[in-house]
Amino acid sequence: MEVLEEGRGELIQPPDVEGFRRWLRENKSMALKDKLMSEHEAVERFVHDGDYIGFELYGTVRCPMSISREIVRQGKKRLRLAGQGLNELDLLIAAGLVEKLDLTYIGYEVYGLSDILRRAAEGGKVKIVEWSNAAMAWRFKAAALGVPFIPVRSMLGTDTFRYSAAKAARCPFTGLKLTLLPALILDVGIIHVHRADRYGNCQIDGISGFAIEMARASKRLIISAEEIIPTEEIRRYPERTVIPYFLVDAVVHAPFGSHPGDMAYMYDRDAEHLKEFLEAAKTEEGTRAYLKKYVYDIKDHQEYLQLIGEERLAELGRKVKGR
Amino acid sequence: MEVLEEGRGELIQPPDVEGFRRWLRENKSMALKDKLMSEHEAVERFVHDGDYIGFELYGTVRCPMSISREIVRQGKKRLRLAGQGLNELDLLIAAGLVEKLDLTYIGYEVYGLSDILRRAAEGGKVKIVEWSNAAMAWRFKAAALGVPFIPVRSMLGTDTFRYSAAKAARCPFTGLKLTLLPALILDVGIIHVHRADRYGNCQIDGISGFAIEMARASKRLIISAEEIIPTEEIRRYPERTVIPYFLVDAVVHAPFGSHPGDMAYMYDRDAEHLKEFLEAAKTEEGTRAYLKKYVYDIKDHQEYLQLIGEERLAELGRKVKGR
Amino acid sequence: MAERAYSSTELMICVAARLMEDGTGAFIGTGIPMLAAALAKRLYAPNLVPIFEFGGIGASLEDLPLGVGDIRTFHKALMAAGICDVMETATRGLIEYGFLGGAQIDPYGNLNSTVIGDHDRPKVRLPGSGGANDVGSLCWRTIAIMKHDKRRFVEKVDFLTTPGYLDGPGARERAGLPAGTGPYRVVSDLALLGYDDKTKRMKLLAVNPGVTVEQVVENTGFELIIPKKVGQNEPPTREELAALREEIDPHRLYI
Amino acid sequence: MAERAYSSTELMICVAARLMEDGTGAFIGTGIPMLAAALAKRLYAPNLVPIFEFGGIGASLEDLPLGVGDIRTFHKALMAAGICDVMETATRGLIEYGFLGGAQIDPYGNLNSTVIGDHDRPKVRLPGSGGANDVGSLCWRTIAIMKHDKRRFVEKVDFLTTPGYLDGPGARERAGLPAGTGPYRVVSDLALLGYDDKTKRMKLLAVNPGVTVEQVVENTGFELIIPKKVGQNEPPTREELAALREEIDPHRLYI
Repeated sequence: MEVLEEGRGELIQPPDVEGFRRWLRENKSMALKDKLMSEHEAVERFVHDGDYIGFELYGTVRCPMSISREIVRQGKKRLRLAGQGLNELDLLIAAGLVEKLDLTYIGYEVYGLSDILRRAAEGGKVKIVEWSNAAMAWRFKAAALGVPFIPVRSMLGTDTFRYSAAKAARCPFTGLKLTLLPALILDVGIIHVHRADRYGNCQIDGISGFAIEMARASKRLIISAEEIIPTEEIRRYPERTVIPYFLVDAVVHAPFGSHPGDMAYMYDRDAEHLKEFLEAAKTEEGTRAYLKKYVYDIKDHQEYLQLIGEERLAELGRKVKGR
Repeated sequence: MEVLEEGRGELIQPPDVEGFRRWLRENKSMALKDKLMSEHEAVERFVHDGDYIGFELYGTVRCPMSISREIVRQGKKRLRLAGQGLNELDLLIAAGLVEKLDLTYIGYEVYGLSDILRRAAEGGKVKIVEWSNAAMAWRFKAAALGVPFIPVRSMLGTDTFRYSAAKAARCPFTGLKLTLLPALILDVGIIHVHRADRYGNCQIDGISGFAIEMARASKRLIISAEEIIPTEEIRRYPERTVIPYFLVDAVVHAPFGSHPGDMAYMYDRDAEHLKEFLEAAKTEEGTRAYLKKYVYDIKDHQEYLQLIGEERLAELGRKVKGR
Repeated sequence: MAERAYSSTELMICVAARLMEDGTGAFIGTGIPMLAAALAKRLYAPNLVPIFEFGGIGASLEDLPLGVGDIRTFHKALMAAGICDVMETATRGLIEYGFLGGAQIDPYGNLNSTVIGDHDRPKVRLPGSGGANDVGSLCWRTIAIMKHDKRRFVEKVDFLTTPGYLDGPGARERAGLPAGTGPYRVVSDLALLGYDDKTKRMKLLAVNPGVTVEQVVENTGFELIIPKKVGQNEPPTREELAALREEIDPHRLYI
Repeated sequence: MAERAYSSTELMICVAARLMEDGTGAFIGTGIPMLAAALAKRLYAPNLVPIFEFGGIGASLEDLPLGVGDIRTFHKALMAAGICDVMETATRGLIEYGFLGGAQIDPYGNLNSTVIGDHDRPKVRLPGSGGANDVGSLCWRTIAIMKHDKRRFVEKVDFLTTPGYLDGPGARERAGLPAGTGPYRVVSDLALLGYDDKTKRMKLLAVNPGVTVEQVVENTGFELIIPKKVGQNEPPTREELAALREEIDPHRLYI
């Protein structure tokens, strides 16, 4: 396959689909095993120093924040991340745990830029390879397809391409020039869902973001769920299962697990808390104090929720519209 | 892109993604327009002689049989078909309307082979290009992705590859040899669903087969639905919309539209009718008589259902298990 | 005496069922594989998960499906997906077993279900690959279920629909197929067969009750590897027959 | 006098809203595009469909979203899909408009939202492409919304995050981007700009109320095409302002 162009960015995680096949065969089982465990156990067992990790969706929308905080608490080091995120990536970067990023976006939309990423990037503390949003999702899709690359029509002609690890080639059927995106196989994928059973069968309400693709692109997969439901409910609506149990290694019960982000039809984002975080993030001291208060001095998600306060959480629940 | 091998089969429908883009821009609208119409109008307006057509799922499972019969009735000619099918393809072949087939399978599973296809193929009356089941679905997926090909790991090393129009090339990231499948863009896609609104937003219960991919691979798209529901219901469960309205050209209300096939949670297949058909299909005379009785002498789907009989239909409804 | 009164279909189902490993997933095609999977789940591999190519995963199999997209392939299932998701799951190596059939099989386990004779003007047109090529390409181990005679066990298939070991050791990998995959067993009405590790050619493993090695050889159209020690398949047990006849296929759709 | 009392943000929203064609789909980003789409739907293009990159299609927009994955991007929507489906819909040419922003824009409408300075040791690190590169690659027509000054309207962007016309006529097609796509308008706080058909360079179309052509030129860091006839953008109408302030953003999240 003749390559016309290639990005100069590092291919942080090479698309070894044959290794992925072998790994899955050796480590996954189709047996229905109870995988319900604490966030502590899930992170201790399935996240390792040096891992390449992905989070879905992103740090104010259906994001596994409780698991993200636990990773910071356990101080997993030299991490490489799929950077389609906000708050969850910022916490890990702020804690000095991140070495490399395949980055598409880190910013707070209506609230502006991310000072934590900005400081780290400007100080040369994290190595960054550029991609577009869709490119990252399609890289997961290629991994889900079990093939080493996927052709797409984004990124061509730009520095986003030149600073990525994509290649460009000509289509042998049409002569069109296409971007070839390398599959992105995660060491660990972490996804927060509305409902899961103890085995890991998952349902999501509203947009699915890139959960479907990322779940299938992960060697190990940690699910946190607002609600643990009986398997009979899963069997009753099998078309609602977006992630099947055999992809999942750990199921963590995490009500308000996306806080300070939102969860469709359940609770709204905590704008006050986000503003508090962004204010703190302006300085290194502020960031350290935020991490101490909301991550290090807290034992687990349960304690975190107590700190936020029942009244506040109930209010977030009232603020969201139902179906 | 260096091609290592290529199938000798004809590329019946070339993957012109640029033409597809232009066509969709000119012919589709995001406006909510009422598309409810009779099967007669839908077929008359959106199916033309010489078209390349795809049906989903396959002729005993959630298949648009009422629309298939209408195509036979209107005698659309020189058709080229995506052949993942059974009964619907057989009717069209038997009526002498089919010129070429991208074929993966045509047979009746537990009931054995298809005599109609067999006669046509052995008599050289239809031209057949070979593919695997997944390959056909992935070809739709490539079209849905809007790219001219998709790399996969099926078909390598076989005559299925050699008699297809696929190519093989080496992955520029890993050196793996891969099959490149050309995108399959349909002139017309025809899909039967459980529920749709008047604009064409569709819900499917149970397996989705290849509906999601095929809907997105179609220039024109005819939907038949067991039930027409208000748009408020669609808006209430937006994650249940598997085909959005703007892909759809016609919505046809067709209760028991999959008969003699089944519809999950609604009615079972009509085994007696299928046996009657297969018995008839053994000879050309039998086939002609079957077509006369169930297609040509019938005005529309309503009349077809009357011929099958209310009692029989109700019985099929009783035979199926609920959730 | 009840043990002797069984059909060759019942025996094939039992032999296939006994091959299944617990905690794995198996692609199930119409017919014997459905019954073998249901039987294995009941007696030998409770955590075997039936996977149907059009999207059904982990169905209860309370009622036997009549086809691979049938309502029963996803009734009370753990997931009702689509064909792409299932086949991509196989591409990623998550599906251990696949059952296959065909009109012809060769010494390397290559299968033909497309045509007898020339492709463009065939003597007999068969249904085509369906999902067979994908199953044969992507699963770790495939099990073929065949009637055993010289017309079916042939030196060279008329059309290579579904890949076995192609033309021998290393050929699958050279063709680009996933490493370490390939034919595992053949369950016929005469015997259970496997493949020689070195040559990848078909090898007799065990004969069915009442069948001699000579009979197997006579009914095979190519040179079969006959090891010094050939096993003997056990007839269906009372338990197997009871499960099959009373629970799995009480209406005798298949048996 | 009420007509004069409006902010430059309100004016930009109105100018953008008036550009929308009915019956089309538009990629909506956070901020002004959300308000422009909501306003267009109310007054000019009732069948404009807001599309959010993480999956929301056809939301009611009763409440303004705060981000592109926000609950409000799919509340009472016609479909809640995922990012791949949405971006593939754009690849197939079904999404007409895309709104874009950035820290820098050049004469060909190329945008930078990645870094100021060197990529590996930047002076300022910006958020990155996000969906901007995809929107700029795949939509038929993109509309950039920018504050107008010389630091932002530059001869050459420090980093080409999102493709405009790249380096001129035919460059997009040579690069492999879909034919016939590209930048359409720039809505700034000073003017409305478009592109010259032949050269694909930015061209002044209309100035905002109270703004002179000279002011626009002074605040642009590259040579702008000034046609003989430059239009005048109408100020927000009473109707527009009422809709914006009372219905669309009553809590003044953005305006």
